Amino acid sequence: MSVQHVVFIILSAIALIGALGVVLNRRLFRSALFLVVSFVGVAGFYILLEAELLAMIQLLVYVGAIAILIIFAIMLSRQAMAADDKVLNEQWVLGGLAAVVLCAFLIYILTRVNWPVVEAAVPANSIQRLGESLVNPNGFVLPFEVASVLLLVALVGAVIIAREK
Amino acid sequence: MTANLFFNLTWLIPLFPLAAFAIIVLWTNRNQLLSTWVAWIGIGLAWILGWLIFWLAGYHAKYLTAPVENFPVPLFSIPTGSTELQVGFQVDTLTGLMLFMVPFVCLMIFIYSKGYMNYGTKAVDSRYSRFFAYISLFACGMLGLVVSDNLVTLLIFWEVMGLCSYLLIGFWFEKKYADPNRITPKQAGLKAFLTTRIGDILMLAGMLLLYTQTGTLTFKEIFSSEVLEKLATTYAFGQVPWATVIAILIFGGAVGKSAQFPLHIWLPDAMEGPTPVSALIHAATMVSAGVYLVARIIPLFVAVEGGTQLAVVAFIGAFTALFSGTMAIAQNDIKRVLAYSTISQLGFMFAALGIGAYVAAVFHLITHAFFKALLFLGSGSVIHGVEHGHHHTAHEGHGHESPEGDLRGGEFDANDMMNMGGLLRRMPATGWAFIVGALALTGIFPWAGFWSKDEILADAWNAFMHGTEFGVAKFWPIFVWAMLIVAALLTAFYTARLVFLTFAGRPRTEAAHHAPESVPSMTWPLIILAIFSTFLGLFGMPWASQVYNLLGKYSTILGEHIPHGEFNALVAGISLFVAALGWLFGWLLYGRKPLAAAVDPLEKPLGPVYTLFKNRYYIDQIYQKVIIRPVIGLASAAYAFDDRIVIDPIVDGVGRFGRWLSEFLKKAVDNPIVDGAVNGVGRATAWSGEFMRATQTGQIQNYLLVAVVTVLLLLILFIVRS
Amino acid sequence: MQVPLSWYLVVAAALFCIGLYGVLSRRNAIGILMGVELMLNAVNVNLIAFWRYVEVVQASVAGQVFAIIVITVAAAEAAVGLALIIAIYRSRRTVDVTEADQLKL
Amino acid sequence: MDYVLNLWVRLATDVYQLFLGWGLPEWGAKLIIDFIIILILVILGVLAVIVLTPMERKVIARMQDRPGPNRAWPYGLSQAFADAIKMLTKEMILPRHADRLIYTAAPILIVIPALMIYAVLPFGPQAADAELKLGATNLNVGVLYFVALGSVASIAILMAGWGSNNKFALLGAFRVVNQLLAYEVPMILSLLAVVVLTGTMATQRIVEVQSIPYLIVMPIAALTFLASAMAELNRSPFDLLEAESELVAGYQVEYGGMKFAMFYIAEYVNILSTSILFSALFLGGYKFFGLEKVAPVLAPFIVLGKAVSVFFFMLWIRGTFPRIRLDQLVGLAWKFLVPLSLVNLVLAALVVKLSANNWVQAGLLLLGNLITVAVTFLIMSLVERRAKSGGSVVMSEAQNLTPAAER
Repeated sequence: MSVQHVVFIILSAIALIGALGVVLNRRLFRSALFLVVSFVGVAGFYILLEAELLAMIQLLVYVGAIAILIIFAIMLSRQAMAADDKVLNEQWVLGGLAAVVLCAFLIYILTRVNWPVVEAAVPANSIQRLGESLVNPNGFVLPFEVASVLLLVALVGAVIIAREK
Repeated sequence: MTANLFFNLTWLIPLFPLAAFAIIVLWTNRNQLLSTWVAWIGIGLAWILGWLIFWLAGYHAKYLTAPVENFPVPLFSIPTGSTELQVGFQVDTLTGLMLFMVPFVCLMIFIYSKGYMNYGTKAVDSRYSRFFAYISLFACGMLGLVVSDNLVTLLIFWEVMGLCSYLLIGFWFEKKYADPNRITPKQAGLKAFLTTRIGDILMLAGMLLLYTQTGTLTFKEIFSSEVLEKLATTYAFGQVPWATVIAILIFGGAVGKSAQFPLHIWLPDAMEGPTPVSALIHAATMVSAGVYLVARIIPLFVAVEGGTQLAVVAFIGAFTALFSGTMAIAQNDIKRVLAYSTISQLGFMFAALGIGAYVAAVFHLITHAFFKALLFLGSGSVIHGVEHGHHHTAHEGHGHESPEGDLRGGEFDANDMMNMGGLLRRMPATGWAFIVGALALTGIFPWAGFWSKDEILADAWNAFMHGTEFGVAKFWPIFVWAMLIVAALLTAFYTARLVFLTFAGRPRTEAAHHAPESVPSMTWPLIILAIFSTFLGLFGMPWASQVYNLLGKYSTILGEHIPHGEFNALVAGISLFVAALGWLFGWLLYGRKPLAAAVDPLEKPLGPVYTLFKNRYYIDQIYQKVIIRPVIGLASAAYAFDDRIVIDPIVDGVGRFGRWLSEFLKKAVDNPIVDGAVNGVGRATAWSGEFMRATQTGQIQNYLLVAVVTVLLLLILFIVRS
Repeated sequence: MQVPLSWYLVVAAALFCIGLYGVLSRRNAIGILMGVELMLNAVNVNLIAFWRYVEVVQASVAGQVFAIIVITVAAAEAAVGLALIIAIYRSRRTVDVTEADQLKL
Repeated sequence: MDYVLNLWVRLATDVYQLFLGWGLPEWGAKLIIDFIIILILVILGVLAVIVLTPMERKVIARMQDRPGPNRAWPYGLSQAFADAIKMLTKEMILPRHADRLIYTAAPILIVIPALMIYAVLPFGPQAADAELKLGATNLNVGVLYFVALGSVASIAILMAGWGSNNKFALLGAFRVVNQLLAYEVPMILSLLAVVVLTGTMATQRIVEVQSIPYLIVMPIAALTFLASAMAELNRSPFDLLEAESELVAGYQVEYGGMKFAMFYIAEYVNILSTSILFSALFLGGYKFFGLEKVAPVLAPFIVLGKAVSVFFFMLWIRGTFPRIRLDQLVGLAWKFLVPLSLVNLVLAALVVKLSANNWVQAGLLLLGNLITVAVTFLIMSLVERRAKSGGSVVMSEAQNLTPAAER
């Protein structure tokens, strides 16, 4: 068991416990925080997979923006949750069951298939190449541009929807 | 050759009057003068072309010395089922002769009828131009019949003429008579049409049989030797050869149209029509069409040696001649006397055809057309004058348009000879022309009647003495000759009676007293016809008979077989003697001391026989009882039976069955099945709607769950399968 | 020795299913949103794992690009989602999904 | 002498050899060396608090023409220790119904990201291939790492605000987070300008590439970064957090004693790390006119010197500028700094494309910057004139930072 394995286990522990915390927690703010924990765990995975840029983006976007956004939303709708006694809806048993069965099957399939794994070191300038491919015409410039438009639209949309009438 | 050029134009002859008819009917019927001229031009052109072709046919025949090939020129073909019927026209010497007579007579009558219809005067007939249209159509019919080269078009034009006669007889269809049993023009028209129709049916039957046997109806093919041979030798119903059966049947048509014995009743009643019509149709042309028809298909008659059909024709002809002569004696109406004389003269012609005197028959046909037209037009002029006189006398009284009897009924009948008398001095032109016609009719020496009638009698005598080419038995023509001689006597007598009653003596009524002479447009046609009646005979003189040349030598119809009647002084003498005798009797009874009272001196001596003759042997009544009433009875019975017992029940039954069926279907099928299905669908949708509603909980997570579960199922499926 | 790929996939699957459970069973809209975020994270882990173990050799960065795009979409989705939730909250005074089951809000 | 000149490297290698001598496996030795370095960096952070707090109080006091703390030990230098002792003696209180876990976790979570930043700060020249990495791990996403950790801090602040179950704390937390988010964007854009110019995000490489301090080359980028950094640190004109008059120390209101001290420490650690980063990115890092090549040993001291001078500048600004309102604050960020830094970024990208030579680049970029500054002044005057007619708020210009009081 090399260092990586140990680190992997720790990180997966963080991520999964965070996730469980999000799902099972009775108080919403706590589940939000556990969400942050899970995000950090996932960021750890990226670092382990030597995709530092992704890790930093994950931290920046998820932890820095989305988590805060969620917390903001929680704050804004606080009264409703004050008397929040019921956390789960009627079909939580079925939901749980479905999730567990799905997870079992997925794990069964994923472990069954032998993936075309190839041992290779991450090239040094992977970030440069990522940057280039993002703007390279026959690379991913279109998705990149579309994503930017999407963000703009989402920005405007969110403002309009949530605006005080 | 120029002849061919004109022969090719023969189909135009019937077209000119037809065009005139169309123009009058469609455009010019409002303008009476214009209509008159259109009619005249139509018949004028037909007359000119007609005479031209007659001359060419004749000339052609004389100089070319070859018999005139009958000249069928196909115009177009009528598809008759699987085969095509070639329709065309033909010209030969017989057609030439007819084309000489028909258009000229028509022209004279057209001119005459302008005056007769009081053109320009106040009393002009309101349907004046319609009259000219009808007579133009009639002229087209007659000319078409003469020119056509097959039986089908012949029948078509034959029917056109029948239609025209019906229309023209019933021209004054609104005229009614107080005397119930006096026939009105409408009824007369209908009677004429139906009686000729019976004849036409026989003719049609004959034609159909001919067609079935020979497969063709054009004269050229019928008279080919092998077809005649076939007809003569094949036997129908076992013994009778087809030729006889067909000939007799077609002769039946001729009997109907030319008013021979069984079907003669319509001609006297046809006098109800205007006099030019009577002259044109019921004297000169239409009635002679029957004779022309038999003359045209004479080879069919002679196909069987000594066949019975010739005897039938001869005897019917002779008997009709005698029979109608007797009736003519007792008639007071001037036009009815002439009608009966026409019937008897036609009888002469058929008798001549019957005994094979082909040339004599056709020659008599031509001459008779001229002097009979003359007589009728003359009588028309007389009636017109008397009518005028009657108006003159009853001036202050009633005004009425039609020149014939007054509308209110027959108090005064312009036709009745008893109301006339002494008209010669008042109407000299009409009178003298009338007397020339009468002399021609009775066959006095120089006039045409003598040559044609004598020739018939001569041929009859020859037939009796030594039989004829066509196998006519030696002895029976003597009966024909005897009947004809007696008929000739009667002709002379009633003609004389007619002349003396109307023209001789003193006018018996005021109307006759003031009867003025007719307008010139009516009198000079009479004079022209009179001239023709006298000099036409010279063409037929036995020793130099042009007619014989035309019909015998140069005609291909019978070729050389036609008997060349030498001049038989004895027979000629007998016939002349008989005619003179007739005139003598007539003069004795009517001419010597002109009658004052309107009583017929003949009545007393003949007694019952006279009443028999007067009432036309009660044939009309017989027919009424024997044929018409039973037929009507049968018809009404059939109708009754049919209507009440057969059709009504059937119709009602169907109705009831229909209702019952719909009722039954409604109960059996409609309610359970159709309604059931429809309601079922409704209920099914309602139920499914209800059922599905449950799935729409509005909870988003339910839907998500369903989605996930389905993914799972797919996954399981995928795994299980792989 | 590297961590075998399947480990990552298993953890990601677990994460995904936990997120799914969160989405399916939580009553609070924001809870559902968090579940969705978890699922998206799981997807990203898969993407990067595959990039690292399979794609790196071809020196292509499709996996990473895809992950970035997923992150942007997640951000946009979170923003709009929360805006909607707040709008619903403002008009219905509740954030409870089970109560917001009428078409007309 | 050579040993002294590049003391740190020699020392590290000697110690490394020592450990190897002791029979430690290589990675073990490397691990320990790394651990020692980490320890040194943490101590450096804590030292910052001790040095910077009294310095700040002294300097502000002197600016306000008052002596400042001079009671503690000679000339008040040991004020920090005095504060620490005070903090320690305070009672650990827990607000009622507060979420205990979050309340206690918040102060810890504040300090962790602050300290984590030191991993990426460059303290001295480092041979790329040296198997002993002293100072900054050449994390090739160094700059992004710095920003990410900054944003993580906001989570901690929110936890503090929510945990203390106090409306004012929560409001304070919201305001601070709002401010942080608002200023994150201009900071990133200005950093981007630097990254575009140097071509890499690793701080170590940036310093090596930086022949001319970018403050001179790109004044706009530098000053935007400085402004937004101060906002991130809740310093000077942007310190709405401690705005006594309004929110009484914002989200720290329920914390006392050592928890409050943690916030305090986190703040100053952040200040030091930000100013070191500023000096690294814009003041040429450990370069001092070639001195570092001669005596690498002095490199860290050069860096610290520059950092302290930056801090002094911040104190200077704090002393002179009054606090600005929240909407002005956010307006300044979105309507003024962001466009400026965007323009600068575009300029930088353009210049990089135009020429490869450093000097030409620097010249052009400086020219571009000066032009943009001139244009902004023009626009500012136009807006002001129109503002005279209307009463709309006028945005203050970055240099003079004068709050937009109605003039």
